[in-house]
Amino acid sequence: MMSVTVLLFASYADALGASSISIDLPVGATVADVMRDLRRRPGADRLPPAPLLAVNERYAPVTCRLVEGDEVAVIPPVAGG
Amino acid sequence: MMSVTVLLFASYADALGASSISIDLPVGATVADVMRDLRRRPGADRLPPAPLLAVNERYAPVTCRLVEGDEVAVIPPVAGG
Amino acid sequence: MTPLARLHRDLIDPAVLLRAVAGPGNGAVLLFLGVVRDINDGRGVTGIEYTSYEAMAQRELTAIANEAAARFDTPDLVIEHRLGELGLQEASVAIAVAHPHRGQAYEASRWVIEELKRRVPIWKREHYTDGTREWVDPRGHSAAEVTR
Amino acid sequence: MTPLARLHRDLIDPAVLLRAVAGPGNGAVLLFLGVVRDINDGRGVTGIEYTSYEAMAQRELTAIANEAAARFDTPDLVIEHRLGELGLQEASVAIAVAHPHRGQAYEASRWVIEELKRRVPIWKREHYTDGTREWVDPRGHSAAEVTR
Repeated sequence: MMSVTVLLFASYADALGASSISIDLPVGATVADVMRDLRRRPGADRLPPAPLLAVNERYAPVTCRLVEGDEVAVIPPVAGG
Repeated sequence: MMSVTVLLFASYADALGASSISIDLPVGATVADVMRDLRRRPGADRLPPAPLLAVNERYAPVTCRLVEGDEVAVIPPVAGG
Repeated sequence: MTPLARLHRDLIDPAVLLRAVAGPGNGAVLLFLGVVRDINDGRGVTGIEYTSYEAMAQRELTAIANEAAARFDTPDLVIEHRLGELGLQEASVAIAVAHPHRGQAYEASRWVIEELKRRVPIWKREHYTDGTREWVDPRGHSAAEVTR
Repeated sequence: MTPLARLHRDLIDPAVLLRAVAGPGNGAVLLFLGVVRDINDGRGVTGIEYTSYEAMAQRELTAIANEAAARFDTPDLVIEHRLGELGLQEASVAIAVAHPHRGQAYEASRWVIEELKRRVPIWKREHYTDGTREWVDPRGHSAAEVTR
């Protein structure tokens, strides 16, 4: 098993009631596995079908393979400026 | 006869050695008549064939008819900004 | 100078940005300010709260500054973005670009603000005159609507 | 505000322009500065002297400010142009525009500077590092060359 940190922001943090969640996953898991875990949690029905994602501060596809300690961010529509 | 004032600026004032010239013309004269008069003066060979012109602070064609007291400006290539 | 990108909670001071981009070979300076306005989509706004994924936002802002410098051929470029609670008419973002020629200064400035809005992980929650607050989805609907 | 256009001999103060265009409904502010650079067409420049057909230049600047306000739908627009002797890095022209939306602020700013350069009767004489001075013809040759 390995552990990754999931970061949630803005409306997504409100939806899941948390801004950071630690998730345990089998070695070799991908971002898609993180999303499957997240979607079982209360409030996850308020996430869109395919949110933007980042791994270790870079945008990444849902197929991205993770390693122990990775930081996965689920990114709401950005609204800077 | 009527009298008009001709204004010269920048390189054109340098060319003719004056920034303001009073010219007497027959009633009904146009800007073209002003230019004919100007071209007889020393230094006028340094004016281009068809300079920009203004009458009473507005761009005007060489065919513009003049009246007593009009102010005719011969405008070098503008270089504001 | 080298291109700068800063994410911070202090008031943005345009004079600081203008000084930073000055250089003897520059003939054009362009300063863009995005400011908090009192109305959005017909609703009265009293202020905006900006939040971010700060490490990634800083990284993306820096990348945009460097990419713009290379693409538009000038090192004289500063981007600042505010975080926290902003009142009406406060600047949330400032972009200063200086360049020998104005055409590229305009293009660089416009490119930077569009890239920033496209990819920097910053979010805003508008506070409305009726006392409610909502996360803004710039794609045209409020976050509340998206998730219903 | 109503659009403003000023031709003057004082230093241009960007803060004054930014204050003038501020308004509660504006979400974007754009400030353009044209500044004296130390090199032009490969020649070292030490300063520029600006002169004008002042009454007509003021009239044209005012017309451009009003036309831009109507065309881009904002009254919050200021144009200032310096006259007299300017040192390196001093601003010869400043254009501030504020607008609810950034797209039109960029377009208005760019339109104003292009119109100004096209039609306002202002001239400049560059002073060079070799001690000479020449009236500038922006069509690409010096006035001296034109008349030869």
